[in-house]
Amino acid sequence: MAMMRMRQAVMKALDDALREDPTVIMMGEDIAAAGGPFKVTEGLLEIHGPQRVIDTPISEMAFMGAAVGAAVCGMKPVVEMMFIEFIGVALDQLTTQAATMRYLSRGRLTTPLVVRASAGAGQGFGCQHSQMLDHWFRGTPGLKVCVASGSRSVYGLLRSAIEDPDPVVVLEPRILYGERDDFDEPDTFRIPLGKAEVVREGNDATIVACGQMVRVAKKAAEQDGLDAEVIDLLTIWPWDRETILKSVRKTGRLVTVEEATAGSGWGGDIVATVSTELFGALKAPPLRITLPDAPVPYNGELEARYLPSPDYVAAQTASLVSKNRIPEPWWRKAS
Amino acid sequence: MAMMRMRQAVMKALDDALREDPTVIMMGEDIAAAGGPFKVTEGLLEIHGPQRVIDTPISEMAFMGAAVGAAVCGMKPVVEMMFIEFIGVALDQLTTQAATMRYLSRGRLTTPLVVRASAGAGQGFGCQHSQMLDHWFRGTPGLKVCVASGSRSVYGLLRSAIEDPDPVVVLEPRILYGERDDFDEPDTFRIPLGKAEVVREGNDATIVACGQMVRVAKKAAEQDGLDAEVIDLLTIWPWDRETILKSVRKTGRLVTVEEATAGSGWGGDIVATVSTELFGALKAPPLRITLPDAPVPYNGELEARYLPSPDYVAAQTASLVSKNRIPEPWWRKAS
Amino acid sequence: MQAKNSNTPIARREALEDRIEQLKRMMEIRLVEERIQKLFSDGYVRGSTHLANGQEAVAVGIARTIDPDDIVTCTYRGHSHALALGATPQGVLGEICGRTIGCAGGLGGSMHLVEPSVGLMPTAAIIGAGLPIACGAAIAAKARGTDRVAVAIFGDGSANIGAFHESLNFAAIQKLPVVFICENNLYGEYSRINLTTPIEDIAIRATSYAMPGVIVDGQDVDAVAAAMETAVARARAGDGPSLMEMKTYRYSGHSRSDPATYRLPGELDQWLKRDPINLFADKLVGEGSLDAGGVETLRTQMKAEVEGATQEVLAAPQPEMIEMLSHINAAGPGADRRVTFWDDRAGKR
Amino acid sequence: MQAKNSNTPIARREALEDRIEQLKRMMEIRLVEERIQKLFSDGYVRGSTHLANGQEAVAVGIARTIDPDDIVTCTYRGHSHALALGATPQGVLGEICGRTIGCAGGLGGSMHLVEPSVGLMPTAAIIGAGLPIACGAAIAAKARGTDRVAVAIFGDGSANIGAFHESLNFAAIQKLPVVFICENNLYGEYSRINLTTPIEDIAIRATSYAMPGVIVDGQDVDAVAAAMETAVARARAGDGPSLMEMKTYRYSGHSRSDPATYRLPGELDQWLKRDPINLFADKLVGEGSLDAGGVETLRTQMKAEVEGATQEVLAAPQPEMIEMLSHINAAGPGADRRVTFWDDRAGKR
Ligand SMILES: Cc1ncc(C[n+]2csc(CCOP(=O)(O)OP(=O)(O)O)c2C)c(N)n1
Ligand SMILES: Cc1ncc(C[n+]2csc(CCOP(=O)(O)OP(=O)(O)O)c2C)c(N)n1
Ligand SMILES: [Mg+2]
Ligand SMILES: [Mg+2]
Repeated sequence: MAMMRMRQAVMKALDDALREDPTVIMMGEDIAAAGGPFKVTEGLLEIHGPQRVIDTPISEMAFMGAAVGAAVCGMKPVVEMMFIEFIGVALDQLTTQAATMRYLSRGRLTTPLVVRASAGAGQGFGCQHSQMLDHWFRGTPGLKVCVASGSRSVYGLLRSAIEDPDPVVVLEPRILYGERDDFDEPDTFRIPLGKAEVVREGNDATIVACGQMVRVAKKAAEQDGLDAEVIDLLTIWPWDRETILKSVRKTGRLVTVEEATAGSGWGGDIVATVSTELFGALKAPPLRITLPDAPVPYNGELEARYLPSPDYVAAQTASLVSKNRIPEPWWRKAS
Repeated sequence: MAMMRMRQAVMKALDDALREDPTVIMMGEDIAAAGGPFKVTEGLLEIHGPQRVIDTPISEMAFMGAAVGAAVCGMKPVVEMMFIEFIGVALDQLTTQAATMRYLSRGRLTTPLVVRASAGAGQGFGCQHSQMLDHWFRGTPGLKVCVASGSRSVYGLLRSAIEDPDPVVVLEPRILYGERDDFDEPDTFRIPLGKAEVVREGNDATIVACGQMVRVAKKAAEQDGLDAEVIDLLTIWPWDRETILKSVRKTGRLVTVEEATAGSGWGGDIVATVSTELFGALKAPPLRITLPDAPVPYNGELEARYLPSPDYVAAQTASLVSKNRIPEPWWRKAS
Repeated sequence: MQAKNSNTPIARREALEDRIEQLKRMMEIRLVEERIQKLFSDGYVRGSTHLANGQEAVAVGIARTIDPDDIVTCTYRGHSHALALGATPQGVLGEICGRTIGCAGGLGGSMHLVEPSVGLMPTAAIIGAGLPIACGAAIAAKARGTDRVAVAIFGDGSANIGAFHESLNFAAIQKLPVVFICENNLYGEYSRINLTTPIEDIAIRATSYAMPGVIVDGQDVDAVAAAMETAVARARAGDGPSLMEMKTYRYSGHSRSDPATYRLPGELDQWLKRDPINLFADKLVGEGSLDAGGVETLRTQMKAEVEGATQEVLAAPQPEMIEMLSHINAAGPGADRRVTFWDDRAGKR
Repeated sequence: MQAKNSNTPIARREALEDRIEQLKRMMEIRLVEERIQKLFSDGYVRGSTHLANGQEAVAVGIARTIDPDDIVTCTYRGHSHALALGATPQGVLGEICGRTIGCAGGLGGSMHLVEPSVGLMPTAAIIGAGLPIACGAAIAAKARGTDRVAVAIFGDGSANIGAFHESLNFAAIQKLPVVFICENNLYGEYSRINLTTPIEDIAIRATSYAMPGVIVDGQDVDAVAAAMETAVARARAGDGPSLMEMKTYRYSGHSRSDPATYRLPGELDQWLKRDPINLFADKLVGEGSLDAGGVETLRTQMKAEVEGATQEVLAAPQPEMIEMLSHINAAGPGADRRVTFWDDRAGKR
């Protein structure tokens, strides 16, 4: 089986989309001549030219908004937010303009655009360059939000997102760009938006994760004594009720592993829905494993503790399975 | 008992704060000479002068960021976002700059600022001027988020927010500005941030609401045959676990009434927490009453249906209480 | 009442080639705005509404210069532009009254007029939002090999928001076919320009982006059109964007029932002396295409038409509940209604 | 190694009155940046780091002009400014290595240096963020009746973001005591300025806000200081903001191990001929305050000091776990550490 770094899978998805569909264009800071700050767009300028792979000034509002206008006028723009935090100066264009275009024109104008962004913690970029921030988008009517977990999923999600007739955000965990994964899919491979995948079968608990936490959850589930099912959420809004309910119906226990604070994470809605739909059928209360309520620290030891680790997820899950009670999070023990 | 419109209570809170604390200043568009687009700052310029009640250009980033700088340098700025949507062009300054200042300086620099904003639907302002958008802020470490429900709470929350040493967002349901409520509190009245209030006692279900939905929930609870407890959440992040858990422990049933889509509403986290903490002790699955997954419509009949009404909340709650099963939302029946 | 087929947006747009029609359109805009004010007082208009009476020459001057498949982004103060570009009084009044015959089917309201058949994007209620979107339309025009241009219309107060700066810079560096049009009516909400902006002429800001900045008499429809022609030609030729500042004035307050007590004393009177409709009517009389009686006849005719449209609107149905749930994403009904600009005249209805 | 008490930020700042100390500080900045690059290669630096070697004269020229209780906002490319303003090499290197002795206790990292005792706010990692914050500091200075000024430092690429425009306009209309300083090092990340900005001189943009726009030789520390003095005096006198454009150049790539292959051929060599440290050293030699041997002695001394600081840092502890949970809001421990600018010298430690 071929191995591919996630960086290359992003590049291949973009390249294939640019090749197959002449209306696809890309915009972002230093994505063209420089090949992107994370080298995920290397070579695309040379192949597809400056009309399609467009370097922009440092003007997130301008190019996010330009994507909206270009999308309405027949293009499929793919915008790069180098770090997802940067959309904090341009959120309006995505959530208030792009996402209402179809509604305000009753279907006559639509915005098939994609915002790709590197996101997440683990590499010491500090608290203004290490967040997921999916809660800024989740639940906006008309907008879909995905999180890639590796080479295969980033390819499948990006291709689907670019083909989708509506705006889609695809978050790419920056820490995974250099990770090599099996990749053996044809150019026609797509991951349908809105569908989750069971990436490991198990019977004692369902662990739902996305992004870099999928690896963490899988490693946790592989530990001795645990028999957990792991679901890669992939699309976090709207999320796949069917797959999750089916799994939890089987295992009777739900664990979410979220790279988010409890107040902002996607797990709230999932736990709420599962608790409601499977009321009385759960063996244990659902467990949310989240970040502490703190910004992302720079120091390496601190950041490693800040993020859920495989050992921590395994221990918390094991505790849930054995006692059917919610274990304390580490920071309550720590402080 | 004296009656006061919420508009006047906002004005009184601001006026009292400006009088009592010389470091309080206000910034916003047309808040000074014009007295504010909703007349909530009328007369403040005349009393406190243009150094303290500052009209700004249409530059949300500039004055939101200026509030951060002024707060660090010893002032207590109160910023008005005329409609909460406008922070979509300036979110960075609040969530990424203000909320990390204390952390990055380890307590040496802090940002005691308040963002007040009119928010919410019901008056035909259309889909770009009618949202709550609290999900953009909720769960940001270091930031508190409140929603006022009337004259008394807007006064109590604003006074507490302005005195708080950290950044606070106070959402003011625009539709309530003209509503007259009992108001008989001294200038020392405060509502502690992080505390909810039981506004009606009952035994069959706990209805948690905030903002304009508190009135809706109260009216629903007053309907014949219902014996529901109603909680005004007041601070939606961090929210008051104790009060809610105590009530649901008593009633055995939880209903949230949210002016938000299911994907973005505060109810997810609350339902998740309650389901976990009171696992096995609930009589019925928790019920979230939310908006449909759609932008706010302009037409009056549509907007009235879009928002949860007292009758709808009463019917859904009654159905939950009688059957201990989740009733369908109206839009699933409709479509 | 005009015959049915002359009341389509595209027919109305084409009619603007005629100077008498231009005058009639300016009268229509004025009358529609006045009618909206009354509808507002009568409780038919929800939320807020922002009139553009006094600014008619800007709207008609732009509309008569650009083509129906050039793209326009505009703001909540967009009734004038919507009508000038071709949206029908029924479509505009209907939207403002929230009826099915409204140009956004009653879902949008006064701040969100839209008419894709003549290039009008949904008007944006967020200051500055339309400028980057126009840049994007221009990118698409270039990419798709057309010579179409995008026009972004915004106010003087909006020249202080970040999106203005980013858009002008982006358009300049990319040489995009955009015309940025600032309607400088001297006020942003209740603040006179000198209170928010340290310069008098917004056009000066073009210097920061090495693009032409042109000050235009916004009360003179011919001056507006002449200036626009130069800017549009420049854009079509691939020479990049321009910033046009239209000096004009709004006769009404900012919105709803704002009495505009913040105006400088005498200012309104001064501007009324150069009323754009009177100026143009006088000119047409001077040119011999009309006599004074003819002007009054037109006014009477337009008044009847606007009143007819209003009655049509008030008799029109409210939208169905399902409408508000339908246009969220492609999964909903009606997802096949998409208008494809430029390569599909069928989309223009 | 200097005596302990001369290595406080405030003492280091005051030392800058001496011209030899200015030269030493410029050498220190250069050496610290070079040391950081090596620390990065050696794996001590996480994430990214952005060096400012070549830009030393700007940093020292600013720092020597303003007072320690003037407020400064700056960016991720802020090591030079932090050191110039008074942050110690231990504080800067310590932060970049994530140690407790770092100026942000290891919580912030290379992009978030901070030193309240000499007016340095946490440097911001979001482009444009520091400009509005400086406006706010200036508002506070005015409101609190001081004549303190705020200085916002940012790059040429940052002059294209909305916050730049909004801040300059806001400061101008409010006549705020702010000095906006654009370090034009010709590149924003990997893009040369001509690819993102249609004008050559950022200072031109001052025209849009009716404020002075001044082009300064950023390689000449005396020129920087002279220009700053005018702007600061203007601000202190209540006459409002200025935009200063410092023409300079960064010798390193944008960040981490960027080899900067995008440079124009020969450009670096041209700039190296006007190296700010050499220029100033030559000047001091010319003035007779130093001889050539003296310059080398200083360099050797600074090298030893920087290496000493580095070793101190590498021996310093990692922060405790509890640190990252402590400074979230006033409910946490240490909430009483707040520095009150201006009325409380005790806060300056
Ligand atoms: C981002 C944002 N901030 C503030 C507002 C509120 N607002 C609506 S209209 C307006 C004044 C705009 O003035 P100008 O640009 O001169 O346009 P005019 O109304 O005169 O046409 C303001 C401040 C808004 N809609 N969006
Ligand atoms: C809003 C935002 N957009 C993009 C970036 C990524 N970024 C970091 S540095 C940089 C280049 C800045 O160039 P310039 O302003 O010239 O400063 P310099 O690095 O040359 O000092 C960019 C684009 C960011 N940090 N914030
Ligand atoms: Mg105006
Ligand atoms: Mg630069």
